[in-house]
Amino acid sequence: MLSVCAHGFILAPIAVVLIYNLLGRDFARRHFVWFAGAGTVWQLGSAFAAFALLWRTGGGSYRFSIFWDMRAPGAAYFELSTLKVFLLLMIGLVSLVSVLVARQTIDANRSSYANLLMILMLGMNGMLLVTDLFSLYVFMEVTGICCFVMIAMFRSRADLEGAFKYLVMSEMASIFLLTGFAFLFMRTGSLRYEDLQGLTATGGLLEDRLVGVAMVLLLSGFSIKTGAVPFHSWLPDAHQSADTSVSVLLSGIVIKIAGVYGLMTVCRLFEGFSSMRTVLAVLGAVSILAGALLAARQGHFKRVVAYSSVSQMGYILLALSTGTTLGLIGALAHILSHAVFKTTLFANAAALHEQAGTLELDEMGGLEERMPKTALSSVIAFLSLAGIPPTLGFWSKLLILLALWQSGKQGLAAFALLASIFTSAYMLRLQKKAFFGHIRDSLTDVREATGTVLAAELLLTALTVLIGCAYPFILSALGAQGLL
Amino acid sequence: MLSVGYMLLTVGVLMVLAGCWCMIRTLHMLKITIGIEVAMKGVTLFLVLAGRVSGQLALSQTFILTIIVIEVVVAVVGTGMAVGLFRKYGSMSVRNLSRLKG
Amino acid sequence: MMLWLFILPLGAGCLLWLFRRNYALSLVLALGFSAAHFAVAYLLCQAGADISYSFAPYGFGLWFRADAIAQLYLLLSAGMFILLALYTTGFCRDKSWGGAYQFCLWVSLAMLDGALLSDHLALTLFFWEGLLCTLFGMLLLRNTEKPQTAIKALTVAGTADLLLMLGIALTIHAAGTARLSEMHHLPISGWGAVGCACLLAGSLGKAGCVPFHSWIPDAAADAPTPFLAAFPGSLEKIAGISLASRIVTGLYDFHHGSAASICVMTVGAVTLLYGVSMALIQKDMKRLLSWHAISQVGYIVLGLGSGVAVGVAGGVYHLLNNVLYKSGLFMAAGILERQAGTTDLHNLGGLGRKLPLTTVSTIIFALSIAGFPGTNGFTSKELIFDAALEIHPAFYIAALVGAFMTAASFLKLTRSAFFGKFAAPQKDVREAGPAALLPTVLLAAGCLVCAFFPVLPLDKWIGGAYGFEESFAAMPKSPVLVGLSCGVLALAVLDHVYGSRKEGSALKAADHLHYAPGMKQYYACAERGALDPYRWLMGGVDAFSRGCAWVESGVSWLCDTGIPGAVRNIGDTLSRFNTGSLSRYLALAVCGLVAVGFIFYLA
Amino acid sequence: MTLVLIFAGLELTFGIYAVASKSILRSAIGLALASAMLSTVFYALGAQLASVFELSVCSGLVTVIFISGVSLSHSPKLDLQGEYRDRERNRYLPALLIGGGAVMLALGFLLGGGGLEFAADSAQSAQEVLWGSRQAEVWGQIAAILCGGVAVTVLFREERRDR
Repeated sequence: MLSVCAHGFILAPIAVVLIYNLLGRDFARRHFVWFAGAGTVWQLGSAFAAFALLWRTGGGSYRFSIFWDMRAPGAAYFELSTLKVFLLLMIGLVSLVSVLVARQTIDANRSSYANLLMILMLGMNGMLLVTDLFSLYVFMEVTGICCFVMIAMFRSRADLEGAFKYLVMSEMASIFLLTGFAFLFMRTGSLRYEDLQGLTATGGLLEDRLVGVAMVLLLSGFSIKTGAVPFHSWLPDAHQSADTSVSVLLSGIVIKIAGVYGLMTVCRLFEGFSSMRTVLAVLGAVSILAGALLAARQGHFKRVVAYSSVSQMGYILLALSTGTTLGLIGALAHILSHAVFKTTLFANAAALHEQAGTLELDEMGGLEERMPKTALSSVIAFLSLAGIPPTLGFWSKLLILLALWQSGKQGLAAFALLASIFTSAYMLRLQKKAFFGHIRDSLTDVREATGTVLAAELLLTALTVLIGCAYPFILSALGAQGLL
Repeated sequence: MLSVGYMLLTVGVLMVLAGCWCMIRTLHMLKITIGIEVAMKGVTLFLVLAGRVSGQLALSQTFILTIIVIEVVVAVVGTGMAVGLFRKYGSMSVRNLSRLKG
Repeated sequence: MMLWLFILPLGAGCLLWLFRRNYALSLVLALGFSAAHFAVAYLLCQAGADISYSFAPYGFGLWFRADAIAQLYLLLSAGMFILLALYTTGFCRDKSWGGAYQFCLWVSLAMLDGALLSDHLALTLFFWEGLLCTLFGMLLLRNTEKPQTAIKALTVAGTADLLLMLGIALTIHAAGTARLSEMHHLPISGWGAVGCACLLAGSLGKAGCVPFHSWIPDAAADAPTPFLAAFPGSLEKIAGISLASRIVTGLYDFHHGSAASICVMTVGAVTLLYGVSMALIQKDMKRLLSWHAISQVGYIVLGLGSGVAVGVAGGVYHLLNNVLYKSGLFMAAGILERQAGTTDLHNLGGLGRKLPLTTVSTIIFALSIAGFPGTNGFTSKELIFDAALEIHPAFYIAALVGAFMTAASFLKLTRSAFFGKFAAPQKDVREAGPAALLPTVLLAAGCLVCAFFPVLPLDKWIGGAYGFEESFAAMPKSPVLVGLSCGVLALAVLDHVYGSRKEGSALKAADHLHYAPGMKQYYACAERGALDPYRWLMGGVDAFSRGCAWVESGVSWLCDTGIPGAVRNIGDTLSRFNTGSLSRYLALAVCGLVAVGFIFYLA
Repeated sequence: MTLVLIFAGLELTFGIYAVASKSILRSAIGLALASAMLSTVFYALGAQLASVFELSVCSGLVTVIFISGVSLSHSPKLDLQGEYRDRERNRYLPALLIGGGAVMLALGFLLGGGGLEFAADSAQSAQEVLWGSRQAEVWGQIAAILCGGVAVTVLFREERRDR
């Protein structure tokens, strides 16, 4: 059972792509939702199953390989663990939402969307499953390229611009990372996680200096992918220009898998470098502040939400900077809540774009009476983002603050708490400009979102509230596992 | 006297510097892509050097093969975007890319 | 039985408020209840020299104790109150605020009883604050839309009460108990000294001593005359002086010649001189009397502060006399106000024939307050002079100057109001009704009784209450002092004659003093309010509130403009930096790399 | 080993030529030549397989891609336009490179020759490693190639008239 699920993470997307491209062109165009949906639902279901199975066995890990013998010396293999399966679940969830949104927003390039979505999922699954830094890089590059193409494929000026900027920044990240890997490789002769663990720079030799340089390069490279300030510049451009269904993917999951998971891996492998955590704390704090400040003055709905992603990534980096189990759990919890509320907001953006025809905040206003359900879901996402109980966001922020406090970083905890005010400020501005106030004359015949976009909004809103209410049970379950 | 390995390292660093310079300073989009490739040349040099230094040349060769594949794909995508933007603006200048800002 | 002292006034207040429309009934009620109250007080005094009543269920205690001093003041206030009630009822007839005023007055009586009888300092404080509330209420009654006077009174008297509160707290701290009956001659040192000072300031401030005097002249302009007769005239003084005399005689170790004594006497002298000098130039009867009410407190304080038996006896006797004649004067002023329509001395004159009884009473009061030999005021003043001289000649001279000015101003008052020509609008002035006249006449009679039989009040009551062995009724002993006093009085008469000749009218008899060099500047200063501590206080409060407003506006600017502006500006700057230029993005990333390197190697 | 250094130097030279050249076409050719020199370095260092791929794919295919990109956008003559201001914007490139090289060399001398001695190679061949134990890379390459295919179809397609 577990092996089926595990193999499926790699093979299922490839299978979907192959089958999909064998079919007739028009048929494929018309039914792209079903194929993409099947892939994402499979991912979701198998991730659930794998999570349940792994949880029952007590949070162990499961190693497997496809067609190769993993017992050969130095062989790379795939590995499933609870953490990875949790992130796989996130991938499935966000991809499903993206498909639901795409059904209504995408007209041209439908088949390309389906193909690229599957390859993107494959890339992210691969990033999570591999146990070798170089393989991680390869799958990260696949993820990146899929994103560039997905942003660029509509070929409007803004699309191409955002995609090109993303591409160049991302390649810079690749250069940093590969250089870092090469320097590590000089010292260890291997990039497998198990060979790298416990590595420290003892000082003296050039190789050891190179290891330090490699750490800096790895941190910077993954920070570019995460979109932490000052590496964030590409992120709002890419998010704003992309089609909303792609923005959902980018903000909801790609920056977390390609960036945050990479940082998580680096932190886990090189625990000996304590200054790495200082770097993460500084980057996180700067990101929180600068992201919020920038978000507060943007005029485009998606750009506000994109800068808010920068800010929220800062919280996750702060959580990682603690280096404790609680911090890790806080980061994962915030990844979940961020995935949920950020996809909600992008689904709202899709609904607004579809119904009102604009995403410029100055051209919106008073849409609450025309689109009550969208407004409601947006407000709940805002509450979650601002960390108001009992929504998801409250619990994850609480966990992060607790982790910071427990690891002796009281100042940072206070800072994170205060920065929440900024979060509320820019989100309030967004809500006010888009949904409240007097309705504009040009918007009087706007109607409520329909179909799958509405379904996605409602699903995510329900998740925000329901998981938020169920959080005490989740925490007690984690406590029973001895993780808190 | 410097070792050969260190000289190669220096060459690689200079390649990466030149590539990054090209990415940052050049206005021509295709040339930015070429800059990426130049920097990647430096990185591959690092990798083969690392393979020689650590005695894992075979492993580093597999890495290089994979990187070459990815390099090609990146070059294709970059060129495609540059061409797409040229069709929009009639120019390859990266200065046109200022619709998204703020 | 002690409870009746509270039940009766409270009940009377309610009933009078209920039947405020029925004049006859309220007259009967007022007389009946005040007489009953007096009877209860009298019975209480007869029952024993020292009875106490405590009521302490659940740890919450009410301790009352009627010792000799309390009995003295209780009887005095109860007796006085009969006349006040009668006068008030007459005055309040057909007034819209009459019912509420009566209620407040009677509640004040209950409060005063409590303040006199309570044996627990916290309880004292409660009754004093209650007195303050009713005072505020009464001042507010007629001036609801112009409450400045009431607020001034509340502020000034409230400050005094605040000091009293502090003093009580410190005294309790110093004594280790809150029961008055358990405190004996606490040492004036350390916290005890501060406590004593605060307590004295509070109690004397209640009586109207400088610097807590300034509401009284204002109240004279705004408040109804019965209020003046009742509060600055008698009840407040009784309350304040009773506590002050307790402090001086038993509570603290207050002996003559000590620093505390000198301080208190200085305050008394200043009060005396300031009050009387201000009274000298007043041209309105009520204002003039109110300034005298302040200056007479100065005499009392001078006497009490000396700490010698003769001074205390003189002070308390002067209080008794003062209650008699000052209330009487206020009542007479009320009669003038009611019958002649004004108390402005410019518009009065020649009323002696129209209002014979009032005139006679006023003359008796005036002689008494001026201390002409043979009056009760003369006796008490001589005692105080004696005590002042015993401490320091300066105090004696101050007292003499006060006597001179008092005599001068009362000569002016009586001559310009009751003698001379009729002022135009007073053709058909008639004598007041019995409700107003009777108390006045009775007070005048009281003055005469005290003048002729000083032994009874002075030796029997006061000496008995305070336990003085020697007899003071045989005073004056020193013919030199008497001669000096008489000389001063003669000087005042001469001065008056000179002044009225010079200026051409009795009213302007004091003007040559008013415009004398030195005095002129002093009076100008006073007119501007520069000597009014309330103004200083309000100035300070104003500055404080302006400072607060400044801070507050700064804070709100910070919250409304500063922080959002800073945030917006930072956001704008960051945002302007992001020009969409790819080179800039990449350069920023490289800078980020360098920064990360720095942090990594520095950390 | 001297040969290695000579070819590495040539690689650097061509790389800098690719960066500094005013013409995009010459840049592409410079990149191809740098690639070819790199493959020679690989060969000299004993990485024959990588050398072959580098020569065929990087100096062949990538150059073809760039040149087709150039031809799809405009004629080479247009490159001479001053729009891109290459000379002006590359003014400080030599300074950067000389500075970077000097720092690296100084560091190397400070660290006593710099270390980085070549170790004895393990007996495995590249094929064995790639097909024997690096499955993840193979799956990754498959994904990347799929992605590249989709990218080509999407990005190089002629624009439809109706858009």
